Amino acid sequence: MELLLLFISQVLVNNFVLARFLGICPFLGVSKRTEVAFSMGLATTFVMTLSAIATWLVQNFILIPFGMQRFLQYVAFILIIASLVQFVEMFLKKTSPTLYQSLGIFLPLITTNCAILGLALLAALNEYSLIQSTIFGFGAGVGFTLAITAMAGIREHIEFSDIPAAFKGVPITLVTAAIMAMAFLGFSGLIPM
Amino acid sequence: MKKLTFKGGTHPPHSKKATEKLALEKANAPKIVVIPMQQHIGAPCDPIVAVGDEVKVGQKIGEAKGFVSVPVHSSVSGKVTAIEPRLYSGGTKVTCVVIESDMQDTIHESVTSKGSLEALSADDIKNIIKEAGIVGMGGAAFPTHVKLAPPPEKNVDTVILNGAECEPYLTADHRLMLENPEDVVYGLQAFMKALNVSKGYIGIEDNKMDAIEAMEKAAQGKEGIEVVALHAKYPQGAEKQLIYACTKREVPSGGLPADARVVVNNVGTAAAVAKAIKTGMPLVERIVTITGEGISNPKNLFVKIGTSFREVIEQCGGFKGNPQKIIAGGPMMGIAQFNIDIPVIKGTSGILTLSENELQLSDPLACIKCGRCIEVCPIGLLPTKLESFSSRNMLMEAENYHVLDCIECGSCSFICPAKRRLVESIRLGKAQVMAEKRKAKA
Amino acid sequence: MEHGNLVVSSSPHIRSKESVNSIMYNVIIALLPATVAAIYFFRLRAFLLIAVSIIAAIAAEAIILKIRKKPIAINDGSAIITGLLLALTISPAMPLWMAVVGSVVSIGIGKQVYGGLGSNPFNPALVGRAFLIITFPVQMTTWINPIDGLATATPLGLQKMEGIGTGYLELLLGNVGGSLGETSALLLLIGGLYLIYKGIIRWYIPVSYLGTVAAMSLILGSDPIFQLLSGGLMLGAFFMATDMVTSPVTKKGQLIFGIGAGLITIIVRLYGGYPEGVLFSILLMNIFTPIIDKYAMPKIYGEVKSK
Amino acid sequence: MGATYEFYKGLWKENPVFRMVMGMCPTLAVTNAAINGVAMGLATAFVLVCSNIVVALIKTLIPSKVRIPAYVIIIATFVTIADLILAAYFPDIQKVLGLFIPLIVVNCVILARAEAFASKSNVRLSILDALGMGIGFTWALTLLGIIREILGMGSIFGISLFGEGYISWIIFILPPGAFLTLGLLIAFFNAFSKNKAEDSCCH
Repeated sequence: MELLLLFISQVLVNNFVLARFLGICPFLGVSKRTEVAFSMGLATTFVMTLSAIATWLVQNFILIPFGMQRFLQYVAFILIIASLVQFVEMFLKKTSPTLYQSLGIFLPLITTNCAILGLALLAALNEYSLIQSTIFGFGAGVGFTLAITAMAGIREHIEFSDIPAAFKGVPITLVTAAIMAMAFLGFSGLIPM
Repeated sequence: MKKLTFKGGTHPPHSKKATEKLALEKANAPKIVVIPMQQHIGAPCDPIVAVGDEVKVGQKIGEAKGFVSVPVHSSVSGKVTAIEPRLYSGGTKVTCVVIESDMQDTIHESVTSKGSLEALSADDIKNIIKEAGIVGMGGAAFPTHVKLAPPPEKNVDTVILNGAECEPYLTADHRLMLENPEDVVYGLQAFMKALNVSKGYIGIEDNKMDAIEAMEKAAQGKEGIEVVALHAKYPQGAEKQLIYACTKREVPSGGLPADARVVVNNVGTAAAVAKAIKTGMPLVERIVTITGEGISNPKNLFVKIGTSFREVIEQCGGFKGNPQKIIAGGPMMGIAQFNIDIPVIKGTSGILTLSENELQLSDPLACIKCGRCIEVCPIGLLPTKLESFSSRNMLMEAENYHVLDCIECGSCSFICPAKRRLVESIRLGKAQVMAEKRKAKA
Repeated sequence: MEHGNLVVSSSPHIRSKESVNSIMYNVIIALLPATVAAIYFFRLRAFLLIAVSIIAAIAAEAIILKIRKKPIAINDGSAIITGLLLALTISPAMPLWMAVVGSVVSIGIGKQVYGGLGSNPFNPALVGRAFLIITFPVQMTTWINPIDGLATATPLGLQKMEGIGTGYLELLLGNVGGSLGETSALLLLIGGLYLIYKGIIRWYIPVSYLGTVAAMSLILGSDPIFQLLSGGLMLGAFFMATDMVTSPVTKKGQLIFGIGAGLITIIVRLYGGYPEGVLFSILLMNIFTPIIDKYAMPKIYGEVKSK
Repeated sequence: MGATYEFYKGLWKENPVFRMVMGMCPTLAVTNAAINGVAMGLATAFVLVCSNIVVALIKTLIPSKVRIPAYVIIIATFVTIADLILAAYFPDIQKVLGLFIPLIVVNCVILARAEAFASKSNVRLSILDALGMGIGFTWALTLLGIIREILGMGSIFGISLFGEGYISWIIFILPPGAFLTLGLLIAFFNAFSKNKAEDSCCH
């Protein structure tokens, strides 16, 4: 039950994009087409879950025992994430060319998605257990997917609208994000954090 | 009685009151007829008469070229005065044979009875129909003999006669069914024999109960023929919708009625076939409903092919008030005319003169996504999306959203509260997609 | 009988009588009973709030259209509806200037930045109302009792915070605390049924929405009738969730929309931080409307058998 | 283009926030108060300058295949330094900025400058570029912070402006207000400039 709440909290209440401002770059940049956005979300969710596990292992078996988390955490985490993404890319290429076709192009982008590093750092900060970290990573990924897909849907929908010139592009996307964030605030208080 | 129908559709005001009770009359004999060499879908005819030739009623004056084509006959007796391109209701110019009538209506010697239906073979019937120049009288004017020759592997088992007359204003078929139901049934029997099928439906909308009764009476004792009442809803008379209503079968996307094992013909076509077999008279005359708020005396008239709209309108007392639009055909799918010096042709089911009040002209507003167009689309398309794609030349998206399945019935434009010109854009998109496809093939 | 100026345009040549204007004005008519009740219950305060909201909405629309150099089409009635709906969702104790802020946000952020009528993905009134409740939470949730004018809580708030129930009859008639337009469930229901009767809206969204709320409250052990009659549910289900521009276009899509909104409403009401979830639920479903529209397509004639 | 241009372009013409729309996460997350905007901007500028210098210095030594990971390590190192400095001297601010200090590592502004500029230019120009971008980033965040703080709390750099009676517009210090303020600001700048803001973050 506690894990379920953690999951729901990451998807709805503390949505990474709309409440925590993590992963804004792809949220704004890769949300022009629904299908593409959804694939991006899937790829991100996948990497998020994996890196939540990987960084937990490194944090608890290497950094903490050797007392290095204060100085090497950032470097270590970003290296883990970068190599993980690289590994996933190679793995996909070998095992599932079709999946690689649809997700592959996003993988390099994911390394610099601050949602991944943010997730690893948050999990470490909250001293989550391995299973909690995994759920946390997965939930955050699902929340990200939800937000980016919905955003892409709206952007496709307003593509032909007569939007005032000054608002075309980035501003209207931000205004839409603002309204989405307002709506998601409705879930606040749903889960006592 | 069960009322059959289809999914979607809309209820435009019937507007048939003005003419539905008016018996058929013969139009005044025209002094000059202008007979286009193309009045049907398919290849145009070659004129086989020359300027100065004397012709008689029922004489062939244009020879069909190719299978999907039918000959054209003279509707009067008299002298050919010109063979030249003239404007017709399609909006363009086509080669026309102009004949000055001698007002004698001498009948050509080829016009003789073809004998009884029992004595004729299926091929005889098809041949008679082709030689009589018979085309779909509902408006599309597709050569009827082509419909009667489906590939044998389609296993056609049903003929449907379309007496729905779902287009508002028009009452030509209604009057025909009331006044001459026997010929309609006779024609249906001819179709059934030509196709070797045992099931025939006559579908009539339930706003014409008197026609249903008359047809039922005429069909009594005729084996395999069933008169069915259809829910009065537009476009009940569209081929695919009619097939669904009668048989619950669907014509596959991109397919023909024969793919649903059905052939559909108009009741008017059936009557024309009956006439061609019984008397030998080819299609030289048709029933036209002349109505609308812009005409003095609305009428249902037998009009000789080639008579000008102007003459017909004059016979109906001329214009009343200030009509805004003249339409050849019905208000939902007919074609607006900019000139009334054009001939009545085989497919002219009505001449409408609409007033400003009837037209409700207004400028299109932004789409408010009310979904009305989707609700009424008898095919289940998303007209608002198709319009948006078509008007932006996004042909691939339009095709993916099945633009080619649109039957252009006009229900979406009719219902749209923002008065957007949906069909107009979709029709354009459809044409472009088809052009692209042809290009890709070539 | 020469005839020069014939109109030549593409078929069809006749149009239905229904227009955008007639739709909008019918919605306004349907809102009238609740509006009159609001003024009856909360007197001058209600009248002023409603008037100010509507005037501000129209003014904002006109000014923005003027700046955008577009035809000032304020007679389509949509700005009036936005202003009126917004007014009906705010507390009678609200300062007038906040209502103006709400109207301006509704029209500006909720509608005109997207290009005006028909283009906005979110219900403008709801955007304004969400903005207000997030911006001024205290003023937006200070309620007064229609009978004595004293401070009170809404039936939902009473139920949630203090476990005090409110009688069905009071909820139906509307002499309870709450926003201007959410007091009398009965009058809203009458207005909604009028819209369905007139064919302006379809039943799909209201029925699936209300049905989901009722079913879910039954499952989760709450009084379904109380849940149906209280808060902004009737107003939301009949007048906001059914906003054509921001709800799905197909029957299937509308049913999904209603069920989704119902689920969110009941979850927020029973478990969330806010006592009322109608506003957020509809706004959230607005977010997903384009995606619902993309996948909830009608069955196409002849599609099954095609290769 | 002269050396001064490399400095000036970051201030407006290629302003990372308002024109290039980069580094959105910290831009939105920490600007609920003016002081946070300043601090975040300066911390980013510090990392930007330092990493640009190092990248420009050692660019010839790094094989191009592993250059991105190498840049990331360089950046991460300076971020750690910045974090420790902040923690030592400005612990309050370090706490408020929290997660977003380590996240400077993946701020696309920095990686983009390293990749697009420092790896191709000399140290002098790289410093000018980084300074320009850093200051551009800082003023953008500060402006956002000021607007949101005034509206959301009625104060500026913590100094109350309107006294007790002011009713705060709370939305502006919450997430929706961040998106809204930035969106409206970029639209405002768009309206007064020839070229539109382009999202250049994810390419």
